[in-house]
Amino acid sequence: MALIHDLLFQGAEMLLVLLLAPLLTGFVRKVKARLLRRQGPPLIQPYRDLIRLLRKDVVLAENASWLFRVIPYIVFAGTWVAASLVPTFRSGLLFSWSADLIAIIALLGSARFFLALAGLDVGTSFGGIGSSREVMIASLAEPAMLMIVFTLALIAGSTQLSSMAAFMVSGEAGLRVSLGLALLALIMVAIAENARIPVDNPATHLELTMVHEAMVLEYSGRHLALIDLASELKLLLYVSVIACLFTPWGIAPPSAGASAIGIGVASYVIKLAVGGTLLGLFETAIAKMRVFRVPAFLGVALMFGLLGTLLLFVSRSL
Amino acid sequence: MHGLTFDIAHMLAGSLVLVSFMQLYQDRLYALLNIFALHALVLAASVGWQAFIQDAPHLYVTALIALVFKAIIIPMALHRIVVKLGIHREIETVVGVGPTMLLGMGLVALSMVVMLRVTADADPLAREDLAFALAVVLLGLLMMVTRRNAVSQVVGFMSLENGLVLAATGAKGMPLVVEISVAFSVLIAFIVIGIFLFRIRERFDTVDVQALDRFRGERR
Amino acid sequence: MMVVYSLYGVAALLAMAPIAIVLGASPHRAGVATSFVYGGSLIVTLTLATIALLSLSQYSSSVSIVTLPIGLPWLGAHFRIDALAAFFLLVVNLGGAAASLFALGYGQHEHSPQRVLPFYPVYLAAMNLVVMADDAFSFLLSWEFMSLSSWALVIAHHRVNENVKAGYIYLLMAGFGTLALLLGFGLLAGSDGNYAFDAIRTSHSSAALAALVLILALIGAGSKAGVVPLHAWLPLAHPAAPSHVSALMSGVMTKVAVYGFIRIAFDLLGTPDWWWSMVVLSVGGITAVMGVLYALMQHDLKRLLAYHTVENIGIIFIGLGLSLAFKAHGMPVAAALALTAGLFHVFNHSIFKSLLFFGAGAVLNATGERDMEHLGGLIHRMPQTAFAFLVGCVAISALPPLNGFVSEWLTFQAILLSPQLPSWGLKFLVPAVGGLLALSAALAAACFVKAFGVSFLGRPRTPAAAKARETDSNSLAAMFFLAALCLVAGILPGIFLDALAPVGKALVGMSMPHQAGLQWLTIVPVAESRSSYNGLLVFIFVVLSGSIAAFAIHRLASDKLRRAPAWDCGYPDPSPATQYTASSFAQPIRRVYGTSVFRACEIGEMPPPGATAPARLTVQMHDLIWDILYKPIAVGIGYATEKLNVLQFLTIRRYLTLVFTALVLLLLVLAIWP
Amino acid sequence: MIDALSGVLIVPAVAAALLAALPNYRVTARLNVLAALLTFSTAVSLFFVQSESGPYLLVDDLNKVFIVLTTFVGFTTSAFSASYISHEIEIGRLTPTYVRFYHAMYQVLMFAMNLALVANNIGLMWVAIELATLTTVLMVGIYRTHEALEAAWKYFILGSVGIALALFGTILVYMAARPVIGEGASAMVWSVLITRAAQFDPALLNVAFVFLLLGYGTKVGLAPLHAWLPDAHAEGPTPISAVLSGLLLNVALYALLRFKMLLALNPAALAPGPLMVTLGLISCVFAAFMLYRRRDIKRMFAYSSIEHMGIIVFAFGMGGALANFAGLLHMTMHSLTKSAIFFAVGHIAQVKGTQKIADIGGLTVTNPVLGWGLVLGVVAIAGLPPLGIFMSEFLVVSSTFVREPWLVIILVFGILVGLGGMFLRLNTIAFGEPRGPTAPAEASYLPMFAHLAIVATAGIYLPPALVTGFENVARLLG
Repeated sequence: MALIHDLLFQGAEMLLVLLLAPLLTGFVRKVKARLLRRQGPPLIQPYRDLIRLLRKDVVLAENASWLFRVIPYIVFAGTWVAASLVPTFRSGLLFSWSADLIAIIALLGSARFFLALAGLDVGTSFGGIGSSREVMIASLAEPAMLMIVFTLALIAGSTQLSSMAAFMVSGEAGLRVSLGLALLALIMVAIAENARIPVDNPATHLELTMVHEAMVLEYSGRHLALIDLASELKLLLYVSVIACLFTPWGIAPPSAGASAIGIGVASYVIKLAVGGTLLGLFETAIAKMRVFRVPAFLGVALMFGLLGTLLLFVSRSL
Repeated sequence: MHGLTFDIAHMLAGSLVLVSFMQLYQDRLYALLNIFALHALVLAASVGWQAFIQDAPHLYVTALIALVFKAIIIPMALHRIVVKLGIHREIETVVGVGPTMLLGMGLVALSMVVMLRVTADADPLAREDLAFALAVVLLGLLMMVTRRNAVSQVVGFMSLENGLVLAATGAKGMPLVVEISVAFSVLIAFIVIGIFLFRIRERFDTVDVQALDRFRGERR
Repeated sequence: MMVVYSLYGVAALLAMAPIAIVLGASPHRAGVATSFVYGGSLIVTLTLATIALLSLSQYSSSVSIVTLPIGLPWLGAHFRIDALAAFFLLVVNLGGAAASLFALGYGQHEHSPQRVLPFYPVYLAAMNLVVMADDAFSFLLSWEFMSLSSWALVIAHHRVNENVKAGYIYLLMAGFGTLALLLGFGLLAGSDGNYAFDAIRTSHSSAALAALVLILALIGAGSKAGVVPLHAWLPLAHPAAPSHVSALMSGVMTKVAVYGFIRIAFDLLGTPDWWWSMVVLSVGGITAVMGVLYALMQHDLKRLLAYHTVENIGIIFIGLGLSLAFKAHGMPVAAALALTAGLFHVFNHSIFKSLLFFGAGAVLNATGERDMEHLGGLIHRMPQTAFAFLVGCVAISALPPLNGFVSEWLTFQAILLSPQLPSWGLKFLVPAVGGLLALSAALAAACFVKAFGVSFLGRPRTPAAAKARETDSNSLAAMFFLAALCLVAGILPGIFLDALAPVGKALVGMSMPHQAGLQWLTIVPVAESRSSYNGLLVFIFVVLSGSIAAFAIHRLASDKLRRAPAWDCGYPDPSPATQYTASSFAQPIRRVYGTSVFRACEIGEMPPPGATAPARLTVQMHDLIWDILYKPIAVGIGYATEKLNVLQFLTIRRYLTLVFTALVLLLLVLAIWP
Repeated sequence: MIDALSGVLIVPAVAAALLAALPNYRVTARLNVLAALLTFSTAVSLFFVQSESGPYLLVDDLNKVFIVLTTFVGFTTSAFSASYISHEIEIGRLTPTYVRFYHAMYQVLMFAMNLALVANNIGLMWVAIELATLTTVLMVGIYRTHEALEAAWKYFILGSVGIALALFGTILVYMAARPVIGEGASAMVWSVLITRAAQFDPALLNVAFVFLLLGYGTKVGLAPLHAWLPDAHAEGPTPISAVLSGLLLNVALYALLRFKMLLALNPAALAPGPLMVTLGLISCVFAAFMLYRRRDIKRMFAYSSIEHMGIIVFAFGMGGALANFAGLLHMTMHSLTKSAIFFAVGHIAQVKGTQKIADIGGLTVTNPVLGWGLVLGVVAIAGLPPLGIFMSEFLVVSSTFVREPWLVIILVFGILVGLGGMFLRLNTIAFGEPRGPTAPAEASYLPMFAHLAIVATAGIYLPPALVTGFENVARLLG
């Protein structure tokens, strides 16, 4: 009985993130458009795009291999699973202990690995540009992320998102420099990982600047749809990770009634909205940087992470 | 009586060292050969004296060998070689005569110091003799390494060997002395013949320097 | 009893060598010899592996010991199988079996088999002996013998000058390492020479001595394992050998070296002061990052793999260093976790590195090319090899749900326990090392995107690559066997961790919590509230959601598909030359890291406008470690020989002067002697 | 009476006379082998037939080992020399007359060395060693080429000086012994000296040892007294190179060890160890460096002999049961291995018609047996397992490191450098593209592989009898 109950919640979680992901993207676009005094596409535009893409048939490059056709599913599945492992409105999900934060990041890593391979499969120069830049960025973003995980894990004494959230909400953590640094670094990493301005511009096809788009240049139809959905899920994932770690309030405990869960969902949606708004603001506020400035940008994130870890020992010797 | 025998033996041995110095001093080949003959002569005398005081008749043989072979035959042979091979009459030295003498002094002092550490109860005669013998040996070596002519090097070797004989005879009742001196005479004969065969005009050096440069696979 | 059986196996391997010589003598029987040797070694290694597995499982009952009347007189040759030895025997013989199976097919293409066949079984035997040896003499004898036989295999293709050179450097470094170990054992055994490991265990060495021995062991075993900066020989020697031997050297022999280090540092030695673990830790971290950076700069497939061996050795040593640190501070649980992580990575790396080298070997066979710049598009020509190689790439890049991730994840968990360490140096060092570990993992992923993408994906860059043919069934069998192992070890790590428990108990007096009982086969290093990972669930989860999505889309939405020329932003590019090459792929990373680490600089020559000359971009890189450490030694020795060589050309008089001087000096010594 | 002891002297002496008389070189070659075999069997019988030592001849554990080793290598070398010399005659490098002379001299050399080993009288020993020197001088010069004569000449001069120094040392020992033992021959007899050594005058003994060390050290080939050795090895006929490296060096070393024992028994005298250790280290490191720029294959292995003599002298200088054992083992293994290497090299030089390393290449392709034989030999001499020298080097280094860390590190450095130099040349000789004529060799591989087989076996198994023998000797050496 309890198992079915848990399974139910797990399923609900998966569906929720799947449904909310395009919405978040649409929302961010809307915010940006509004800030630019434009009408902007309607909120549900991403859904429409996805459905349209799914209906189209796939145009495949002549020498694309079987791997090229499998990758979209791998990427989508990996990202989806990762996203659904993050506690959003209710902690202590059924499978949440099957992968801790490190594993979630690694899952995203595998998704990226295959996506980069896809960029190389057709054998075009643009694909190469995209993949090589992507892995370069990742090679800096992942250590930074790990450092952040260290900081948080050392504070919370765990890498398990649910227990970390529980610890945070308990308020034992208090207000700390390390936490602030970690938050900063995490935001920077999130921006880089989701190919947002200033690291990358999801809306451009100007070959010299694009990274993510260059990799998926050869994709079309349902494949493209899956990959877009995957990237939308990724954005959602990062926002909800930040939310669950730094604003853990409102997340319903495992033994919670319907009301608590309602509160949980509501608060989660609000958090997403706030996150999206801030992201939109940020993106409109600054300009994209040259590709080879990115290492500096991420290096700062890495430094923040490391600094946070070391400051812990100073602030309180664990 | 004992004092006198001691003094004579001592005197003879000392004069051998002196003669070695005279050898170091020479810069003409013929003179050197003559001095060497003198060296051998003194050796013969001291060996004979030892034979007398130890009344060891076999030592007279050694003395005789020294006298005939070293004092007469070898110098004459070398003389002929010098003439036949037309070797320069003056001795090329690596180190000048003066420094060589100083080195020689040092060596003598060294041999004294080394030998005087020998506890005195080993009888003084042997001890003094040994000191002189060591000095002669070292001076002979010094001569070999500071003279360039093959002939003078042979002379050096021979005076070294004279030192050995002196030591051997000084060692009271030592067996095999005669055999040893014979063996050495053979050795020296070999060397002299070798010089003659290989036409070593000036120095041992020439042989292998040329060989190195011309023949060996070890060219630099 | 087990050890006796194993020794029989070793004897069988050794006996194969002369038969191989006899058979291989006549060229027309080379085929027979090949299948005989590799078939035989396959059988024997499988047997040995099962023996090892048995003794690992029933370890708690007994340690099996035997003493043979050979080796040093008055000592005899001691052999012993305990948990640690059993585990490494398993690794060795598993790798050996896989290599033999692969070689059953691959070896048929060998053009000078008589230079490979006799040494191959001997090499396997030597590695087994190292692991079983229980006294200093047998250990070092087998150790150096292992180097020697592998040297013979490295120079099997001796007409290629590079191979002989590689073999030369390899042999020198091996001799260096062995002598370092010899000195270490000299310290342990003392001047009265009790070389038996039991005697050494019982005689408790002082902390200072222990530290010195630890450093010597790190140098000796590290130089064989390929620890930076002693790695110089490894990327030269491993690729030079035939591919199945490369797999053995990279996948197995480096592990034997790790075994040597563990045996000395954890078993024979009293615990040294905590700060020696810092040396091991920092060496491990530096090795990991340097190795992968070197690898990124390569475009020779086998050399790239060899450099990745260096990286993974670094990761293993990080685990071992952590374990030493925890052990020194009396934290057995954490020490057990770190040690288990390191050992599990030993196992994993031996699996996927062998797999990758097999893949490289298959490619080499099919195309005759090791240079990735001449490959490409092989996934169409040899799909099965490509698939197996891909599995290896994912595994070595430490990506879930395969095994590479699990061991690195465990290492991270161990690192997260570091704040409990009392000593400040470690407090600060360990997180930094963790950063290095993360960096190396990310870079490894990048490197294998390059390796797989450039050589298997895209379009063929040379006719050789275009005409490649799928390799034979034996080789494929070997590769798929290892790939399956990668998956199993990835999704069911609990089994392996439990199997490793006795080792931890034996070496640090504690073992990780029992994993088998947990629901859904999760693994929990310390406590569930802290961290847990369930590869099986993640795997099922991903597969399910992926296939559900595929099913749903194909059913509800379109499943139509058209082939068309590549789009590529509308640029038509007929020539495969316009693809990204390995070096151009690595260019961003080279810009980021290479400028500082390798003094890499790019020189672009642009022809003046209108000129028809092509524009050129040349990249210059310096191997600083080689320049700083090895070149001076070579130059110094050259100088010394130059100067001393004069003594061959003196004149007799000068030689006499030497004698004279010696005499006078000695007499002076006498004169001034008190 | 003729017991085994005098047998090892009489057989070669008689054989020498016969060989000098007989004209036909095929017969003499066989006779030579036969005589050597006979000598060897007599020597072996020493272990079973108990023969007591008299005033002139001595037998104890120490020289038993040396005698058996000497006669064995002498036997195998004679077998090798049979095939070698026949080839030399075919190509006309030697005339039958010279071969006759050669064989006679060979037996004289055997006689001299055996005499040096069994002599109970230090004067007699000295005479024997001088005799051995003179015979080898003659044999080194036997080719009558300019290089050969020059090498012989150099050997002769340096050797004579060495001998002279040794003699002076011997006299000094007598002087030291006389006050204690009394005048006459008994003051030169080992078995007597060894019993009374404690009362000798220490200062005299010190001076004596210095001269003996330099005198016999010249024969051992210790740097800086080594100058004669490389050329003598390189220019003489290869069997003689084998005998020189394998035996004569050992005989000189044996003399040195005897006197070391004498000094060791006298507490007041200076310890002989440090001097020997110093010379050993110098030789080892120096020779290791000299290996690099060699262009003549035989000269290179001659330098490796210097290196190994250095290691051996180092081991004996360090002293102690383990180190002495290791020194003996190393000496035995080195004799066998080095002579095996020279067997291989001799045939290689005959096949390729040159000794220049630059003109020899890819042997494992053209002459696999010779090539791999050489590789095996070099592997052995470089101290790689599973061959004998590995065991001895293991024992030397590991047993002395605790006592003298820095010295041992120097030694290890020398060994490593030597390894490098050795294999640097081996790579071009044995591997790579073939160079030089590729005719198959008509050679007798038996002696070479016999030696290597023994060395290989000894690397992993030493028969207990041998071990006990060595242990007794090690105890004798203190």
